[in-house]
Amino acid sequence: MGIMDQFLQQLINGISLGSIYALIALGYTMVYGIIKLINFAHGDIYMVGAYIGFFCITVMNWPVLPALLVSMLLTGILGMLIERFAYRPLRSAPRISVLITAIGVSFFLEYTMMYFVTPQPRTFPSILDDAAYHIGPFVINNQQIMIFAITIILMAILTYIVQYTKVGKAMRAVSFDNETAQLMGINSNRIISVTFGIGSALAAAAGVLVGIYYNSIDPLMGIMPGLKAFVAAVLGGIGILPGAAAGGIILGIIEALVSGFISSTFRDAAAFAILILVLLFKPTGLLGKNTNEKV
Amino acid sequence: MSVLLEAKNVSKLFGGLKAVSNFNMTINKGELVGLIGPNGAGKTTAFNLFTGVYQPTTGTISLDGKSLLGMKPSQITQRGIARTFQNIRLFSELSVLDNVKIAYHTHLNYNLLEAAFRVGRYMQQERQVEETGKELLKIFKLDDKVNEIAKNLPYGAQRRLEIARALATRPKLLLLDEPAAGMNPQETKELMEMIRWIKKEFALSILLIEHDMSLVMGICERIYVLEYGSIIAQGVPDEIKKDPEVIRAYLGEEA
Amino acid sequence: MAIMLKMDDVNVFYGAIHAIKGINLEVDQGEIVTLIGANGAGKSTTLRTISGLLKPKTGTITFEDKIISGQPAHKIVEFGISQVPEGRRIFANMTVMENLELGAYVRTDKNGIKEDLKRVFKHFPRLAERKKQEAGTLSGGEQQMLAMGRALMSSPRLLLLDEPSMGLAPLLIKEIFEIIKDINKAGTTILLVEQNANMALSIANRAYVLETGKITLSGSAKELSNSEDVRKAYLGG
Amino acid sequence: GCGGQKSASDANTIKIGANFELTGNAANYGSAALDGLRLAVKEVNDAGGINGKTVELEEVDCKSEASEAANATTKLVTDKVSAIVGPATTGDVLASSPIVTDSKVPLIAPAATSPKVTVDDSGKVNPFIFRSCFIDPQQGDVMATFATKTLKVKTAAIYVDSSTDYSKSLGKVFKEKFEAAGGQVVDEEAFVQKDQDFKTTLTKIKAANPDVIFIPAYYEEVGKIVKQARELGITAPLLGTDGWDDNKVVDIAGADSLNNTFYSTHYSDQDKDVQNFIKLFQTANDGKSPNVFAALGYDAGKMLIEAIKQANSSDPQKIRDALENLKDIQVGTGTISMDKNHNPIKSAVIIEMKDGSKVMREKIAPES
Amino acid sequence: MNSLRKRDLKAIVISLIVFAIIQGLISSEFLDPFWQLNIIVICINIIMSVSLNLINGYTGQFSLGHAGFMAIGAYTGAVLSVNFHMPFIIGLIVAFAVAAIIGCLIGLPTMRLRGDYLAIATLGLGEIIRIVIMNVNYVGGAAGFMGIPKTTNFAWAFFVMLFVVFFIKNYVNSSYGRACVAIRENEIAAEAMGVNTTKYKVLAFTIGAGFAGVAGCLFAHTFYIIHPSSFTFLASFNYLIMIVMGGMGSITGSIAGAFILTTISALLSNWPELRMSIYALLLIGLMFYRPQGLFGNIELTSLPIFRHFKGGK
Ligand SMILES: Nc1ncnc2c1ncn2[C@@H]1O[C@H](COP(=O)(O)OP(=O)(O)OP(=O)(O)O)[C@@H](O)[C@H]1O
Ligand SMILES: Nc1ncnc2c1ncn2[C@@H]1O[C@H](COP(=O)(O)OP(=O)(O)OP(=O)(O)O)[C@@H](O)[C@H]1O
Ligand SMILES: CC(C)C[C@H](N)C(=O)O
Ligand SMILES: [Mg+2]
Ligand SMILES: [Mg+2]
Repeated sequence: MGIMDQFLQQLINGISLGSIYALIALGYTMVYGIIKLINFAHGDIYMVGAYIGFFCITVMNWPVLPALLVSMLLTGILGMLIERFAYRPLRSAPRISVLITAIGVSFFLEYTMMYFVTPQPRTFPSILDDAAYHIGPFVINNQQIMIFAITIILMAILTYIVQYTKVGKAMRAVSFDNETAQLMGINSNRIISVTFGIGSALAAAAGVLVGIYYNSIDPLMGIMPGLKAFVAAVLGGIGILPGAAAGGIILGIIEALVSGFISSTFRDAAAFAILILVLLFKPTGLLGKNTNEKV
Repeated sequence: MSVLLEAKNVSKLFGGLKAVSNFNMTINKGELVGLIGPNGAGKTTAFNLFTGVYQPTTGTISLDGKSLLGMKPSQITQRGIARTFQNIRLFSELSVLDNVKIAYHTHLNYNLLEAAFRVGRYMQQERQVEETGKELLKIFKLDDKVNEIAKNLPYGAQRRLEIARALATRPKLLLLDEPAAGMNPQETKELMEMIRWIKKEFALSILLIEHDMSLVMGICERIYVLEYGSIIAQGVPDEIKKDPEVIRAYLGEEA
Repeated sequence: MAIMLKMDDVNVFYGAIHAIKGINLEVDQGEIVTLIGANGAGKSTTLRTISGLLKPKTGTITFEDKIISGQPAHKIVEFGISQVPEGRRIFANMTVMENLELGAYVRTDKNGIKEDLKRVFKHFPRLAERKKQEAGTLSGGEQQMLAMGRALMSSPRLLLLDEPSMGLAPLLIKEIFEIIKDINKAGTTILLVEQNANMALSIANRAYVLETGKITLSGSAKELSNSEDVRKAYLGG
Repeated sequence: GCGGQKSASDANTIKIGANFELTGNAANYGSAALDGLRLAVKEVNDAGGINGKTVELEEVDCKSEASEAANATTKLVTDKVSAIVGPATTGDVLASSPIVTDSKVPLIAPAATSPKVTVDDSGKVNPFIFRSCFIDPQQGDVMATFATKTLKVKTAAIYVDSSTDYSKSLGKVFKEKFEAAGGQVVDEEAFVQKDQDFKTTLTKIKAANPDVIFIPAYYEEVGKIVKQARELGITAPLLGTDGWDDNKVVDIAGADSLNNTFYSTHYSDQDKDVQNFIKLFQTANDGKSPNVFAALGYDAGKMLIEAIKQANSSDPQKIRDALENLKDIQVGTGTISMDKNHNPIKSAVIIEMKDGSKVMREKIAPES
Repeated sequence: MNSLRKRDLKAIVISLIVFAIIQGLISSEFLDPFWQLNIIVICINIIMSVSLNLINGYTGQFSLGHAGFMAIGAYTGAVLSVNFHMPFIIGLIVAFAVAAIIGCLIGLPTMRLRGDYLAIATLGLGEIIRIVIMNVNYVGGAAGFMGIPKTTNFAWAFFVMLFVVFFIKNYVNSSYGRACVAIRENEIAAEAMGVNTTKYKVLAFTIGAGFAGVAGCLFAHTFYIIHPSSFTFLASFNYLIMIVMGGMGSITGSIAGAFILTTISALLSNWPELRMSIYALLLIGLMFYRPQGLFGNIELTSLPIFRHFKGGK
């Protein structure tokens, strides 16, 4: 493999990794957009999604698609419940306390899950035949294609919802100014709830896909991807949907190239370094608008 | 009369928008000058240029003959310009006294170790700040509220505190951005008296932005009128009131 | 004339702060009623309570014979009350058109919405010119017009206006007050809160004076503008 | 908790600490070794104990983390155990070692293979640390020799887990031996525990086109690496070490991917020396078969019991002295003696994976 | 004004009494080693939370990378004792200096960022520090640094903590501290008052980082071993939780937060499987009960009962 071939192969690797970050980041960004909460529990919601998918596939013996949908549905409901019981009571509290609550929820999901399923990693069965397509010197397998495709589809649906539907406009209104949105007759609690539901369902999709792709899941699996997804969201400009998707993919590619051409042990450091560099030059992320406070 | 502040050919662009263009203004020592104009004319932007919040795209600004270009707001404050804000910006969780104490910041010079171990100049300077601060608050009838949290003050008192705080930096020039906004006519009248008195008592120059014509016409010695970033008129209140351009752009008929 | 809105011994608290202390207030169908008072008297609080953004601790608010106190804000819009909040609070990152559409959020009658959009553009021709512009880039006066237009899009029977003249240049203030009169003439009842008491009294039918959370005076706008106390305290003369 | 002065070994019992990875990354090793140790203790207690005293195990979990291992060891010495068995992995043992050294309690590491465990960098033998397994230079050598002599390869890539001393030191040994035997190391890469994605690095390794890839690591990562390597179309033989010897590897990687992989380990279950132990273990565990680490745990238990018997005391210092002088004792994997570096002399085997099952390729006796 | 110093003096006397009592409990073995260790950990956590509070609570700069500076101090201290055989006190001082210098270098560019962007940037920097350490074989890399002498005892931990608390307390009650608080309250107005906001933000960040380094050095000499995984962003969260729990902008709050959370954690170790779940529920519960933290931004010592202690106003 020449350096160019290697580069392209790493690009393929990076895009599939990045698609997963993007899926998680979409939910992160939605939730952040609407209540300005860095929902640190989002990575753990992704983990729960993976376990639900695992249960459907191994215990119920369902095929992938129904397992994916059921996991998205149940995890979406879980997200709404978390919002209802953990975050809503703190709506008027200082933001930092909500953040701490989110950390609390994160611990709770991780360790309660651990209590029930043990901390040991579970092995996802190989359900898709992992047929690999050799195109010249490159290899792409089914799972990579599927992850990428699902990410793009979900992302398109989401953009449509937010930009063009009534619910989407309501989301943007609540996100900009919750109180005034209520004055428009928008039931902002319901909108926030829906947002959590959608965001969590996306995370669940990512969870199931990761389970299939890496075929191993464990109760702490959400911590790092959750953080990376958050980084991706900020990189793209937090609160902006295409930003999250772009941020995720870019992050995946950076990681792949750094491990491919420098060293994988510096992969995460490079991801953070790029983030910081971007922020120093563009303090609100790649697609973010510079909203300097007007004096 | 000697010139205190001088702005020459100042322009400020935001992207494609020319918020201030070819702006010229002089303020003499001891003068009280008004700056009026339609919404979005660039009045607040002019203040921001004078105080270093923005840097002019072109042109020069000088205080006492020395250029202010390239300076940070904190440095300009040290040079002698203080301001209030269109939307009140108090240190809202702090006590009234602490708000004022912070304004003495540039006049304290004990070092970090003296502070950490409470030795040397620390004790004496802290005592002095406390006393001067309380005196100043007394002047603004806030002495009964020194320990109150700023955000709990009534709106009018907040405006007064903001002015007191600006004065505590010991400025030569005070910039007031819509001090009467949100006040009813009676409150505005009282404010007018206070501004007059401050100018005399502290022997400083004042530049103020205001939409309330009773205040502007009542106390300003000279007035500049801005529209779309450019000065369309300047003069004493009586001239301005009658200026057809000003009536068209800002005051409206039967002003 | 029929009583449209009635506040009955309403008390509102911010935590421990007793902001509204037993207010009784009425607005009749078709009127312009204005609420004047010093800074912090509780004018905005009163409007926010009517809109459901705040819950009264005790007391009831009735609108067209229905008790609305205790209902969430989004429900109250459906009843036919719309508020133009203090400081405009338009959705700055959306276009003028999107702002107006959000105003009609609770409605489903497509034709009615179209009608009202026309009506808004008639009151505010400048908004029609700028449909596609991002609202945050409008001038102060235009933003105020948008906020009012947006409130009208829900086709309210009662419009609450909180300091529509704040921060506006004298020319614009005149314009805005003209429009308020027009809107009222077209059939919308108005409860107006203003610092600019002279102007407010000049267009209102009746007025209430609010002092530190209590109503201290009420009467026809004419009476109040002639009252010595009111002139001293609020009108600057 | 507060006032945790639990009774030390008293007149009727001898308390032994069992500090193992029961959760975390290396949990399978730790739990297996503990099963083996329990069996040894049960045996001696069923036989009436040691000189009438029953052996009591105090079990703690070191969570596969060095700092937790240190905490757990501190707890055991605070509770005044006579000796400690475990943890299983090198890193966790190294973290425990200053504590037992300070409090003068002997520790037997059943499976920690790094030489550093018993002998420090300056060549000094740690008086309180012993082990019941072979050491890494031996298995590194075995695999390098296997690669050059048996597989007859010329080039290799080395892919280590830089978060374990075990993996790092094996990588080093293999490189030395492989190069000494005329091979060439064309790429050296590292990962850290809990990584999920290895494809990027494997792509890089693939580009270097080595004849074999040496991956000294623990089961969780081994499984993922093997799987992802095969997905990328890497067909070269993959070589490993005793960390591979867990069924989880098969679960994760799948039997197909594991074809054409070879690793060194402590014994093969086809080996006749261990048949006796296997039966014992199966009887005690409802027919469940042991793995090598259970055997090593059992061996450690046997060694300790023998030492206590010889010392005829529950005094840590005396047990230590006895451990140092163990000779020709019968344990689960054969007969062993302690050498001057506190290492027993044991042979190694090479296993080839064929469609998910283990096939013994070679058994290499230690050169002594 | 002399009453200010008198107050300090009284506080020091009280602290000495507290020290004597706890030291007595330790010497008499009334406290078992588990709790002895936890008391040291409490002191270390107090240093961490009070120093983080200077950055987050007083200056209002949302930092999530505090554990990174702790790591720098820990590794600096460990290298000095293990490889250079330096006395402990030198280790503490150098740990402070190195962490502070790195804090300053990091602070200069990043303090331009605001709010959540700053939070993620500092989190990232903390992780970068950790990952760099993981790749330095000289200090054991990802496998950890072992064989550090256990020098930290209760006396060291307590007196270093006392020093840090007094330093920061006096700092925030000076014009330096007022500048910080002004920045937190309104950065634009602070600039307008002549406060060089960049300078004070970086200064607070530097001092906070330096003391985190000191805490790290104490930490390294408590457990024989340090490991990059002890300094992840989750550790930074932990310190953040402490200051939020105690009340941002209250030193006594930070002390209480560190004390309470460390103690709860220790007590819960009796239920290892459910420990973190219970901890999480307690956390959420406390936030519901007091979203502004136990003390808000009020100092315990300014409550009426304590007034006469301090010699009145
Ligand atoms: N930071 C900024 N970025 C972009 N545009 C700006 C910025 N600050 C001001 N502007 C624009 O510059 C123009 C002048 O604004 P400025 O605030 O100076 O008006 P003003 O005269 O003070 O108006 P008002 O009386 O309403 O306060 C406006 O069009 C405003 O939108
Ligand atoms: N969110 C809040 N929390 C606590 N107190 C509040 C809050 N909002 C308003 N208040 C207090 O309630 C009282 C009434 O405030 P309100 O905003 O209703 O006054 P207003 O009459 O509208 O004044 P203005 O002319 O300044 O708009 C004031 O004392 C104010 O300080
Ligand atoms: C359990 C074994 C795989 C442990 C390994 N031999 C080590 O030294 O770390
Ligand atoms: Mg302005
Ligand atoms: Mg109001």
